[in-house]
Amino acid sequence: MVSEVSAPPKSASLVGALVGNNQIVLVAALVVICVGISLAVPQFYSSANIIAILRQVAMVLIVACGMTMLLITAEVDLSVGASLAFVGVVAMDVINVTDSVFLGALAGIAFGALVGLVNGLIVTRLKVNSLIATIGTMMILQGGVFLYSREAIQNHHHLPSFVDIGAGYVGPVPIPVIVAAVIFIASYVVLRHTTLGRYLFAVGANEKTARLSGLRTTWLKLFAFVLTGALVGVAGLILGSLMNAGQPTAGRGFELTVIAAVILGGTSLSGGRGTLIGTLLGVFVLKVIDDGIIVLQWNQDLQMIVPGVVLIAAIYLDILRRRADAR
Amino acid sequence: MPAEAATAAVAETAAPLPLEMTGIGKHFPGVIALDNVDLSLEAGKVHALMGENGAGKSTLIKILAGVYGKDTGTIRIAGRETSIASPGDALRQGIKVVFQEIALISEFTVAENIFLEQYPTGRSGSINWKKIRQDARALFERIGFDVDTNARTGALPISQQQMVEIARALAHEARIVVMDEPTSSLTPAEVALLFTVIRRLTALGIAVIYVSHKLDEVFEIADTVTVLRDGRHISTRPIGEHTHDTLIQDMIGRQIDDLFPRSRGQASGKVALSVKGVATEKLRDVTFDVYAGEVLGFFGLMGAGRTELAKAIVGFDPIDKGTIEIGGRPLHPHDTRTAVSLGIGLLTEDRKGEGLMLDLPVVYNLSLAALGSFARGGFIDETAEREAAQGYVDRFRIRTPSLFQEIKNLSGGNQQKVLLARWLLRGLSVIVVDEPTRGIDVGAKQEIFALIDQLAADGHAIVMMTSEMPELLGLSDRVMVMGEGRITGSFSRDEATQEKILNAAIV
Amino acid sequence: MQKILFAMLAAGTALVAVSAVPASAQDTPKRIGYVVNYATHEWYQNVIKGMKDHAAEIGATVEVKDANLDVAKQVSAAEDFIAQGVDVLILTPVNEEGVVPLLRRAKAAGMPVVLEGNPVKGMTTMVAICDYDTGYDAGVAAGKYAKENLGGVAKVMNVGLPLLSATVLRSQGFMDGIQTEIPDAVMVHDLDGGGNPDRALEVSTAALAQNDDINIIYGINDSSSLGGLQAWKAAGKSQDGLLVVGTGGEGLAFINAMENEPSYRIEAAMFPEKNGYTAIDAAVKVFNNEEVPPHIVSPTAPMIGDEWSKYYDYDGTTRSIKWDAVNALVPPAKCTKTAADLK
Amino acid sequence: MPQSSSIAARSGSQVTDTFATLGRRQEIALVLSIFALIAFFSFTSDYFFTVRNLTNVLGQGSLVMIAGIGVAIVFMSGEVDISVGSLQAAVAIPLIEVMNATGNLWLGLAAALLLGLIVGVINGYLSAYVGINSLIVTLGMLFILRGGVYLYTGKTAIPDDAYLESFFVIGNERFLGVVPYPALIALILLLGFMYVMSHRPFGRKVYAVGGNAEVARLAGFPVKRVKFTCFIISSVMATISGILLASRLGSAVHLAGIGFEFQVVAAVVLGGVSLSGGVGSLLGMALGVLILAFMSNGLGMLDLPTEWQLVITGIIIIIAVAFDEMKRRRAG
Repeated sequence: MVSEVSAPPKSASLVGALVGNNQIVLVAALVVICVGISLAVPQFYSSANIIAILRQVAMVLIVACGMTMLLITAEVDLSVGASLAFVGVVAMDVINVTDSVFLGALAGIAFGALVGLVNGLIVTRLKVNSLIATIGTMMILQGGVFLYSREAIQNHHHLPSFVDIGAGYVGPVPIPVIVAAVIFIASYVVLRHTTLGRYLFAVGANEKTARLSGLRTTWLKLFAFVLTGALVGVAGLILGSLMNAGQPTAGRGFELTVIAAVILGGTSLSGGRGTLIGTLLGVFVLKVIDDGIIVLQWNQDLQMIVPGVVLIAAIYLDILRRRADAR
Repeated sequence: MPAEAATAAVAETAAPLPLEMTGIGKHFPGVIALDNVDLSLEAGKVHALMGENGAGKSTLIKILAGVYGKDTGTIRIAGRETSIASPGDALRQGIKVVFQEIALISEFTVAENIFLEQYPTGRSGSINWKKIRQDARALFERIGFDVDTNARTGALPISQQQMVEIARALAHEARIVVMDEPTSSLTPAEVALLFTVIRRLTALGIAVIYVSHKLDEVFEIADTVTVLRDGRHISTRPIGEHTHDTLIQDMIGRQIDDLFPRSRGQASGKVALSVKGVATEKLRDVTFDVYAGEVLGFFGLMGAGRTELAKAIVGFDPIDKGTIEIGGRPLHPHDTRTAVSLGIGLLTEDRKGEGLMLDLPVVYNLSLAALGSFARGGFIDETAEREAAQGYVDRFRIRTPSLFQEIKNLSGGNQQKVLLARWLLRGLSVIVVDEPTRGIDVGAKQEIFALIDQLAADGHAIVMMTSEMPELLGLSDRVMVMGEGRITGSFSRDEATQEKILNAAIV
Repeated sequence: MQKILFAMLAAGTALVAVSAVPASAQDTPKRIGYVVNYATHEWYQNVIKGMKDHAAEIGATVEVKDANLDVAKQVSAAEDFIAQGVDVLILTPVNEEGVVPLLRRAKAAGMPVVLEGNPVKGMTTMVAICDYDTGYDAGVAAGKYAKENLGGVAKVMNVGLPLLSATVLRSQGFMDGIQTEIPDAVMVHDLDGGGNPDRALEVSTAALAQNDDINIIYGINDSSSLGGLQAWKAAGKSQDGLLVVGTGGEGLAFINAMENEPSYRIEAAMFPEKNGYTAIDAAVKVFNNEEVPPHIVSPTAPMIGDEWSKYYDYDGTTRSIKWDAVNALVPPAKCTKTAADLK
Repeated sequence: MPQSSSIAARSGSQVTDTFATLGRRQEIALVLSIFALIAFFSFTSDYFFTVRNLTNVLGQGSLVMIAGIGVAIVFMSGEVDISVGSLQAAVAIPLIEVMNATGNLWLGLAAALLLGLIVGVINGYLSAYVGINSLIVTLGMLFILRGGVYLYTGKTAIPDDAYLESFFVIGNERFLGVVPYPALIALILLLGFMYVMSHRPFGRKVYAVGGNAEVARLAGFPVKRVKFTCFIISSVMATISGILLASRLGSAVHLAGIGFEFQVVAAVVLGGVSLSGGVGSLLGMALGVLILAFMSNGLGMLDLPTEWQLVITGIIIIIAVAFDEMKRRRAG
């Protein structure tokens, strides 16, 4: 059917040019927000605040890199928030017992990856829709973390290197920001320049095509789940270090922030489409808004409303743009 | 008799014509799909609408069905000028279109699907299920189809679903019935039945538009033929004034002397693919060899198991029994990854569902299977990738504005060439092609045929699944016929005739 | 048919009434049902601990159902207890307005109810600390500390929780208390830390970046104060010249912090165990139809420096309350300010 | 052809044409599970198998069931709605405010329904007509409504100062002293919508649209309008559950309904309503609600940490959907 009326190459219509691509909208939004806030509150540009924002961005971005890949393969993981808390608890417990930050970090990341693996197996083997499957594992983890430990696991080891994971600096740059930057760049390169990245797109764009082309589709989806899980492990360590405790109550709503940022960045829920640059911008937009509402001393309830509106508005604009392209 | 019908169409008649479309124009971005097209129907006659893919047939019937709006022109139904705003509107005005793609809700029963558009309701507005079941049964009895009206529609074979679609037209007391390639998945017996039904429709004074590219059928059933080409109206003539040749000439605007070029010589004696005793849920004990440099054609009616066989031998679907060897090496483990690495792959019949990554650019689609060969340490050498892709775009004359065009914007023929190039870039030795020309226009078909011939000449082994007899006879070196999951006949190129093949196909 | 149903119902009610109104003042309830609002929180873990310990002493059992911060689930859980015919119901409302109909129904079913934590319209009695006074006392202590150690300057970042009236009262009390010592103490930033550590950390980070003159962090619970402190540390600031004041003393976190963090000097301890203990006492009284005041105050006390060891034993993994010290505390007879004063 | 084959693959035994629904395996499995649960909990606790307790459970499940009707219908049409929890909290505000101001129950109910309708219209318009993924639309709405409730109330509950007896009765009293009114209302709505889904053309259109939107469009169904209507039904159902909740809480509580959407989705999915649309039944959904309600009640009587409830619910959801999927693949 399509072939008979196949559309010609995109024509750059006026509307299309005006709305531009999604990322330009995000950049513009970011600039407007930053300028607006800084006019009202000059301290917005203080190095302390910028570092504060960067650190918040880092936490979300680390997981968002994995989530972007996962959404590109047309799957989603809602359990990342619950897993984040569990990772912190496990890591702190292991460090307390072994007195080794390395082993604790390894345990935390391995735990996160294991959660990802379980999610991936439920989705690929049992064929459960990932939205439902990860709501299920979210419940299991939320309950499980309290069965594991009702109280926050305290720092009994007092190892300075543990504190550095979240609060340390290299030169003027906080360590979490460096970690996030490394993960972001690596993810970007993988997604953009490697066969693995291309295969992830292929699986999300058309799983059967990918399989007929000889790709290990199950393995690729598992990879995206495990990677996302492992990155939750990294973020969980940073959060644990920042809070200096393994908090079972942490991470509520974290999954929604991450997914909102990724979608805001133009990654499609239906797979096969998305960019990490978009994700980066999406994280920045959400976190700058979050920070702005605090420094402006506005009612913090707006921290719920504004992202909701921004998300719907951004997607609305994206749809307008696509329609303009198709016209 | 057909000649008289045509004269009658020209002459003034007392009753207004059921449908007159005049000066219909429709354009899509960058494409003029229809340009000043006329079409009028007579009550009780079958009007064939012909043309290559892309000629505008589908656009015209979609305008009639209310799926698209027209840009210019007028539509008169029973003499009154009207507009058709939506599919529901078309139905209310007595137009029922039976689309080529089955338009049934597979979770519903057959009976419910029959009355989908107009549920009979009681005074309270409740659906009268009893009446639906009774009327559906009566309807099928009247037209002589044997279908379980309480069955879940999705559980029926495709051919029966098509029959349900046609029965639907009757249930709605439509005055105009449009059939878009209705026989593409029917057996000869079912086609005969369909024609009986069409004659019953016309006897009731219903006007029928019959869209088809099968000349034999058109000569058998149509009273009048309208040919479209490139969105323009070419001719409307009584069928009696046409011969096969004139009709083809009208359709493609030139003569195709040699639709099936043959440049290759004898196949080598080297076995490229050996299938022994393969059995699955749908296949029983399938055994055959394919030699390098030959085209082995598989024919079978709908449900014979061609696609199932294709998917089994490329490792996509699991097998219960049997062995598959590619170039002497067994396909083990039985998955597509192993299959591709051994050099066998499938050019699917379902381009959209299993072949294309619609939102991704041409180059990504083209290089997908061969990406590893452009990579060093996992990193893609994008220059090499683009150059290789460009090579195929040039060689296959793939019409695309750029390598980065999203593939969904290409025509069916060009998409098919990209998918074929995907496998050649990978360097397969055995290519399984399933319905290679489905949804592709005549011009592009010829190119695809030439490519398949060329591949065989280069030493590839080609396994071709097809339901198109000319394609089968024109391209194959050997023909195998399937029925109910088994191989029911095997013929050399010289032995193979349409009659023998059909006899073998009907189990 | 209807008559029969009514008769059955009447009989049922009568039965409940008979079992619920004991004859003798010596009686103790056998089964006490406790609908807690958020059992996973350390505070309530310790409230439950206090309840169970004391109930065991008097020969009663405590059954616990967790509303898990879900107002609807809380009503359901209480309904279940009423259906099961427990002798007394103790309730920590998720939201004090949201259980008004429930109290009416409990009354209709003849079920004595003790509220814990927050007052509810139509209640008989409530066991609770005085949030405002707790904050106030901690504020006074913080003011004294600031005079001695911080040069008399008090710029406060409140890591608050506007969601709950109790926590709003604590913050108000703290500011009012500190101003008795340092009249020009100001609240530089009033944050919603969500009462949980990661959110508290996040919002505090932004606030600290904006106002670098903050020198006192007040948290409405330990998670909030620790979140604020961690944000301070993550910003790379020295803890010299900083005072952190926590509230609750709900778990182990504050002990750990007071031991290891030089700035974490004051904890407004609220002794959840004692709260639970007092609630059981109240339950016995209402079960016996004794006269009870509408508000039974459970004591609180600011703990400065290592004073925590006066009230708790800590072996590294668990803490245990020193009942003698805690029972010796004298609570105020009446709270200075309550949720009603916020409206 | 690709279309039809892919649809055929998604089969299952749901021929949803009459009340013969009861005769189907899916529902039978659910009914058996409920009996098994009742038997198990009767064994573990003396207090479980009493009229009072069982009717209690019906009443407690009814809020989820009422909202579940709407969410299931949205699912059947091939969309999702996860804004119902926040809406539950939001509609209580106009309800209580108007009742407090006018002392009239009906005006309050009208105000609540008006807000519900507006939200339904926005959800439906953005999802069905603009074409934004409904998961995103309703997720956004979830945040916007919750934030709006917090802003409006300043994070306190608004008490019911009108003390209307009728308002108290609808959420807290029992019909003939036995059946809680919410359960009665849920039952009436359930039967009504079961009738609509199998005996009114609209119900069939919902299934058709969710089963195959393209076919439905060709059959002349107004696909967008059908989906739009489903969102409105969902919001109205959530509004009704919000009204009953407000009655049970005697106030508009800003915290109400947090996480309610998960309970509803869990029940709907457990009842065999597929996320991909076109299949499932309201009866299945209702049985799913009952299973979760009995579980919650029964486990609450065991001396288990409450977190087990979360864990067990999560496991049940995954197993139920995996089982469903397996059955569907085998049938296809």
